[in-house]
Amino acid sequence: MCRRAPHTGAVGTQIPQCYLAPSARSVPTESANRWRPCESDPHVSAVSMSVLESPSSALETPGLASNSASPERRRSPWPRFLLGRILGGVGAVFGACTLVFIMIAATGNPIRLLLAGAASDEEIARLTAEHGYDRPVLVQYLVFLRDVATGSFPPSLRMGVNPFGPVLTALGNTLALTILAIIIGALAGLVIGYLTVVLRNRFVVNALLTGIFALQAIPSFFLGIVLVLLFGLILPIFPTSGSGTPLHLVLPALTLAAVVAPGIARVFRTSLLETLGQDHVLAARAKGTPAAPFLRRHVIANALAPVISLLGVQSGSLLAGAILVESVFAWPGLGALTVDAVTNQDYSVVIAAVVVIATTFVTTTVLADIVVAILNPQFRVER
Amino acid sequence: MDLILEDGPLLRVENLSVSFGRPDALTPIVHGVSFDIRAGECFGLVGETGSGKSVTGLSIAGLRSPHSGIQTGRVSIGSRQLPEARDTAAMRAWRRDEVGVIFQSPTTALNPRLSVREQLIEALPRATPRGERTRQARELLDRVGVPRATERLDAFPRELSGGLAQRVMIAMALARGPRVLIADEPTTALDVRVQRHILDLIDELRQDLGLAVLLISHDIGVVGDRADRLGVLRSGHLVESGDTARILTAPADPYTRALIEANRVEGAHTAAAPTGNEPPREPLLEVRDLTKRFRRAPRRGPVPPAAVDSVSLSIGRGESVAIVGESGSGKTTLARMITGLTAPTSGALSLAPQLGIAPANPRIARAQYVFQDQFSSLDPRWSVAAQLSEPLKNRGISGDALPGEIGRLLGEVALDPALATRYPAQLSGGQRQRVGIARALASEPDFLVADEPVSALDALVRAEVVALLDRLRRERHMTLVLITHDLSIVSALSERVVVMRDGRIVEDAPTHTVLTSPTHPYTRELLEAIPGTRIAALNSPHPLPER
Amino acid sequence: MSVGAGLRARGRTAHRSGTTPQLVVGISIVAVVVLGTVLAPLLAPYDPNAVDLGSMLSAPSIDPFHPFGTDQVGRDVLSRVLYGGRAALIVGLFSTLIAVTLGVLFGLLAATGRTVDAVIGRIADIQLSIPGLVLALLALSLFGTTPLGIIIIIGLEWWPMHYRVVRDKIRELTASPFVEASRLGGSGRLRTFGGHILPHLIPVLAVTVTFNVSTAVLAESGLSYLGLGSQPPTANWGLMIAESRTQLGDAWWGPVFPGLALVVFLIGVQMVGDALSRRFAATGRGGVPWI
Amino acid sequence: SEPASAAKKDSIVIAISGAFSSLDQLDSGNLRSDGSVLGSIYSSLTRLNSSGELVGDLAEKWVATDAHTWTFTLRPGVTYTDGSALDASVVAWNIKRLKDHPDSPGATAQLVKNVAEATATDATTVTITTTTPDIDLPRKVAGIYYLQPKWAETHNTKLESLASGPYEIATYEPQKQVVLTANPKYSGTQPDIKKVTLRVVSDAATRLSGLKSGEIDAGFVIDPSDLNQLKSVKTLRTGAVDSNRVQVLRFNRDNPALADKRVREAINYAIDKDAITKTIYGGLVKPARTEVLSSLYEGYDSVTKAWPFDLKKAKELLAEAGYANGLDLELSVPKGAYVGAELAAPVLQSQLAEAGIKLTLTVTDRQVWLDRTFTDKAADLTWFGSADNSTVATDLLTFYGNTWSQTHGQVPEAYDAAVAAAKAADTKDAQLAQIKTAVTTAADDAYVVYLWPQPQTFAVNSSLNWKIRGDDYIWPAEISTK
Ligand SMILES: Nc1ncnc2c1ncn2[C@@H]1O[C@H](COP(=O)(O)OP(=O)(O)OP(=O)(O)O)[C@@H](O)[C@H]1O
Ligand SMILES: Nc1ncnc2c1ncn2[C@@H]1O[C@H](COP(=O)(O)OP(=O)(O)OP(=O)(O)O)[C@@H](O)[C@H]1O
Ligand SMILES: [Mg+2]
Ligand SMILES: [Mg+2]
Repeated sequence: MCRRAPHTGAVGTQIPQCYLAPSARSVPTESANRWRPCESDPHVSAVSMSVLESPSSALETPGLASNSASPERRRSPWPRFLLGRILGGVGAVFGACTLVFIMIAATGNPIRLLLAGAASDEEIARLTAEHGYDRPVLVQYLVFLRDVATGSFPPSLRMGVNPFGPVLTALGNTLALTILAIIIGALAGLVIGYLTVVLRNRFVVNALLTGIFALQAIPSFFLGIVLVLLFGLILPIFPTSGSGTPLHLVLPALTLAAVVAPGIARVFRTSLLETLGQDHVLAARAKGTPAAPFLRRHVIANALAPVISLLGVQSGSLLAGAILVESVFAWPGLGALTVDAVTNQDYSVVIAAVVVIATTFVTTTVLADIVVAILNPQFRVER
Repeated sequence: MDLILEDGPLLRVENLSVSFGRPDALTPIVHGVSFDIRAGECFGLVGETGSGKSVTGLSIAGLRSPHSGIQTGRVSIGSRQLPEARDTAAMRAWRRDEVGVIFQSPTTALNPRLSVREQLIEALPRATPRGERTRQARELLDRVGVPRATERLDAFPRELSGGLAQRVMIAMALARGPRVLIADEPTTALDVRVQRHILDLIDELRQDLGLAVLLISHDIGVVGDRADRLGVLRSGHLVESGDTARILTAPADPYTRALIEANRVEGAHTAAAPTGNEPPREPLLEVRDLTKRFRRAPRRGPVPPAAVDSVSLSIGRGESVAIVGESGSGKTTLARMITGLTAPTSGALSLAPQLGIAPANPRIARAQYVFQDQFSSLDPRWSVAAQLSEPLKNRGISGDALPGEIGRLLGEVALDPALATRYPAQLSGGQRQRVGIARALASEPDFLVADEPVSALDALVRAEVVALLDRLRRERHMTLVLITHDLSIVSALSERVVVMRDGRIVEDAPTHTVLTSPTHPYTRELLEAIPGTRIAALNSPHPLPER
Repeated sequence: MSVGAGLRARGRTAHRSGTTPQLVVGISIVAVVVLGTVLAPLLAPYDPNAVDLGSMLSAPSIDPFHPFGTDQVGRDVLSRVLYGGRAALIVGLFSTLIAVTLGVLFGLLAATGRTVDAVIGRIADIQLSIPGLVLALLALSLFGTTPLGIIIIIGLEWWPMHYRVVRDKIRELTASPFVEASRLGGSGRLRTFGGHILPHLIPVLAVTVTFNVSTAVLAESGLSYLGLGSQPPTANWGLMIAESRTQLGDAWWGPVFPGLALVVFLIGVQMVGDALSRRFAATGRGGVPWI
Repeated sequence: SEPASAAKKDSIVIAISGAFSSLDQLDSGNLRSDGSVLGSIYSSLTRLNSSGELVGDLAEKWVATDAHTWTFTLRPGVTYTDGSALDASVVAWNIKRLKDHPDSPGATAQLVKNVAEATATDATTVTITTTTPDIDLPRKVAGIYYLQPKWAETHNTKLESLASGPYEIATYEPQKQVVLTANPKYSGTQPDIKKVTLRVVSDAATRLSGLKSGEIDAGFVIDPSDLNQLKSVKTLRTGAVDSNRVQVLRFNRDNPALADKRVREAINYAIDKDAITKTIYGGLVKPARTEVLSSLYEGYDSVTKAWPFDLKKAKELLAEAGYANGLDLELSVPKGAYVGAELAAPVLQSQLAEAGIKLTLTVTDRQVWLDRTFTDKAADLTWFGSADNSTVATDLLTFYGNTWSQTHGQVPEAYDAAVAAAKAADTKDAQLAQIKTAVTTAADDAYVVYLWPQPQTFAVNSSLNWKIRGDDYIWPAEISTK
């Protein structure tokens, strides 16, 4: 989802930047390797691949333009903002669900699969009619909608239960994995991004930047099997499959974290550089603020917003990445469930999974927006 | 606190040199600059962009990174020496206790994430209890003239207007009671009226607190008005320094002279007092009850008032009209409606048809527009020749005639024809602005609307562009509508001044009348705010109202 | 103009020279991989599918000539790696083409009016809310795995990116003074569009396109890894990794060489994209055009 | 990790390659996953022990009272974990339940097709009557499990269970794992292993690394080349036993080329099975004889030799049939279903190429492959390795007859007739004779491409005493520790 960068008030270039949702690898758009007033060399050497993508914060903040000097008159922008976001999200989820339903309905008749080979054609026809798979897609869809509206989501063909139960259980596993991956990945990304900015040793910085670059190019499934080899067999520290103990989470989470970290590192680095180039940082320095609060309050906190937005939009790609990673590590998550349901054509499970995935994705994006908005002082009007 | 002798210098800068880059590839930026400032004195530092003014100022404030090259020379305040860059604790103490710094753009110099209270408190001594610090912060805001200080403490930078933000910035600079105040272009980003208030505030603080003020600006008009003494910086060398009045009247260095000359803009009307018996002009443009109301941006704020509100105006053929007014008063919107770039919400606008030369292409507007921003008004992917040939081709000129015509146009705006092959990025600001004008001329317009054509340019370049406009106007008998806030330009170029406020015309009279005896109080206030009084007073034939 | 902006602009100009080596290295890497793949019939020492039960899982060696070793049924890994990029590159190229075409088309449409924009925006939101891999999984297992299907499904995933970029750029440009000046100078809509808007889309698209190529290649190998892409015995990087992944601890050459080919290619593409984005950032405020 | 054999194990992890689908035999399909759980938590009348012999479970003895009737005498005192008794009425109720759901997707419906009625004569006697004589019935009922009727009416039988077998379910997470714990109320001998985790690990590489690191104590369906890697792991015992699945390629005789017997024979001749079994299968198996029955079936060994490899003859036959200039065929192979199939398929491809047959491979997900076998779009050749629930030869042979929906095109009527006669035979000898007729008919007709029996590859912790079964069931009750 693309959001305009907020106007920082600077008259400098404000190139609209774009973040692309379903990617762990955020798009390198126009970079901002800015001049830094307090750094010896603004450009890391040519070979260093230092450019990192656009950080400029991706948020659309309500009420941003109201530069009225009298804050007390302003109404809180929250309700509108939230309502808009939530409605949009619900719309997207509904659309996704519709799309998937039509795709499934267009292809065929799941009854065939449910019956063992011996079923006669009449039997198939009878059951097909019984389940309503012979009606036009549109009718099937309307019936489906009615069922959903009346609270009777079609049960899983295989499990005979409302598919949301198993799907939500799997979601729990996937969330455990992705959240841990995000924490590890984000922390690693932040630390690496930070180090590439503050370290003075060019060699180390270039090595870090190259590392980020390479990590970004390694497919997660490949990294996964390499990690299994390294930490499961050569240095048998962690279990390589299944779930149960917290240790089981380590390798899959690391693999998935590797999907998160490079993007975060790049965005944070660029954002830090940009922040460091801003006048207010110089102003804070001019106040003689001690190093620690200076960095925390004026540099890092200010540079975080684009990172959080990125995390929000990355969640979609993380769910996708999780499919591959879950398959490598036998992690019983949503990915495995979806793949399974798709191959079994257990359509109500598939739809439930898509609804849950889309909802999760939309929710995290909205959450990220909200967090960014909270970080944004404009939202603190109402105290 | 050491004792400051009444006339002994407080800030001493001796032989300050700064170079940037890695040790093996140093680029010298400031070369052996020396000057001093007494307590209560204002020292102005002027020079074209990139001359090293900011670097000098930041070096004195101890704000240069120790990693980005080297700095030699001696800087002291009273008996205290600017510490070694690597001695971070001492350096921090220096920044904290000795100097206050004000930056150019108040909105970006405040951390957008923190409230005014938090930012002010941070500048106050940490040992003081928080409640006490809040009280002090409020007092500081009061001191710098922020109304409703208690409320404003909880405001965020974006809720503040530019002027208020700059006051907060000043309050922050004053928090620790510094003895030296470095103001690096403190008003460049502000509206003229606000600019004046801020400069007044700095003056007042300087006198009340006995601050030594280093006022940095590229605008000799601003500095000339305020500084007791002046230093002129060129390519990192202090080419001249001394008493302001002396330098303004008798500059020793040719560069200084050029800077001052540039401020005294000459034009056809500079000398021409109205005789009162000019022949009535045929009206070229007739505007009646023109109104523009912008749609409210989605999700944002209340419906704004009309940007241009029932404006009626008549401009005669060959006339030269200046539109002045504070920021947001609707000047640009009016100009854009005149040229057809913006559609009016209501009202009538007519361009006398019989007078214009019927253009070959009906789409070509007879009113051309010169954009304020020379950066974005030229397509960066097109060479100068291509930019100019587009309107020419639209006029039906093509093939062999094209290069000649391009050469002629470039000649007309006094550009080397060799520039035709260059791209905008390879041109200086002044050159770009001239290409913009040439492009407007290529359409053979009946009249030209120039929207602050020089406000972003250096003084020297500004003078050249103004001279060019004036020449074109005279030679081509072109009607000129000029939007500006620069008084000297107004007096040099225009016969008539239209003053706008909140989308309405509050005054419309001959230049001489407006400049000497404005009828509307707003006009008067506006005129007073415009900097360069001192230079103007020294040079202008129109006696300006003394303050 | 803020104090720093001028300096920054100047600072950026200084960087411009710095981007070239990266671009050159990136393009070289991509070129080597592409050439290797295209010229595979000439370069490969063996038929990629030639089974040799006599030399199964033999380690990399020069004599017999198997520099990358052989796989579980004795096929030459080098030959398979050379051929193995085909699907990835073809899918990368064509799905990007689809995505760009759709994205640009929708971007242009969206620039024409608010309603159209809103509708397309909603569609993009829906598209974005289903992770591409989930959609691909579903579509491919529902409609079967055909190369065209893979291209289409991967192509569909990324159009919103191009769409947003194009739309934003067009909006930005239409409001920009030089476009207004062009109109004032008497140029018609089409001329202004062709002359002043289209050329500016190219650099932005160059960046999104390189990005798209790398994600599409990644997606193709991911699908092949999951068994939804190329079918055995086709040589295909993702599939080769999948087929030999159990051998990683033993006959490591099976999965490692196709993996390396994939990683190297992706690094190359990313370097190009990165260098381009830097380059265009440098030209952001009116640098000299070079595309 | 430390050698697991050091300590006596009472908790093990077994890797299963596919997810579980249901705890109700009406819906459960996969023998290895679902069948293993069902067999551990529920009781059946009879059972095949690890040597393939039919033994009693609930039933103490069973006799054929007449050609259409079997009487089973139950062990008394068998209860469910809630204390309720598993008696004859429960058995009868369950068989009726299966009969009432003839369309159920599970394979069990097939088993009771021939059953007319089951009645509980008294608490320990069940009489089952069949529509036609059925000497295989005691074997068939080995695959039928018995639910507690009252409980079944009020619970979701797909996800919940009430155990009567050696184990009960501690947790059931179909996508992830099933944890079995010893059932303290079990009426038979308590199993040695108290806790068994059947973990879904569908990725072969992950299975392998889990086995290597000791996280997993047992794994099956391991490619022979991967088995070699595991041989060096000290904590593991690896190997293969013959399985009940003979690998064949089924012809789609709707393709006119394949309706021609000469072409079918040519394909059989063109494949060098010996080379493949020696290399890809590492000598774990020998080429199959010309029959679909493996050594586990009664009726096996009725034909004694494998189809010979003779490329010249293959070419001749093809030329004779008019395909001297080549023939394009498609082979559909399921992924991860049969050991070594994906590796052997490209070899078949290159071997057939020698004979002028251009084979296109379609390796798809198991479900997709299966789906296709039922439709008209079935590939020219489909890789199969079928087995029935209870290793009953007549059931297996039915899969290859005209009545079966995976058969495309007409096969000889004589085959169907022989299979039907075998089913209805009232003595073992008569049945074996009919089976022989059917198998010979098939071989003469070059019914399928006979490849090799699938090796039941395994790698298990060497501290476990475990006789690996040739069929797919994993019954932890059969495991003990050393
Ligand atoms: N950290 C730095 N590293 C390298 N060069 C620098 C650095 N800081 C400033 N410069 C260079 O020093 C020169 C002087 O810059 P400075 O900011 O002092 O100019 P200025 O006179 O303030 O101009 P302006 O009017 O545009 O603000 C410029 O050419 C600038 O590029
Ligand atoms: N495109 C637009 N959409 C919405 N509001 C606008 C737009 N353009 C101008 N305005 C508003 O109209 C009013 C007049 O703007 P205008 O640009 O004409 O002022 P100006 O006198 O030229 O100011 P400045 O000296 O700052 O250039 C302002 O309040 C401005 O915010
Ligand atoms: Mg400066
Ligand atoms: Mg304006």
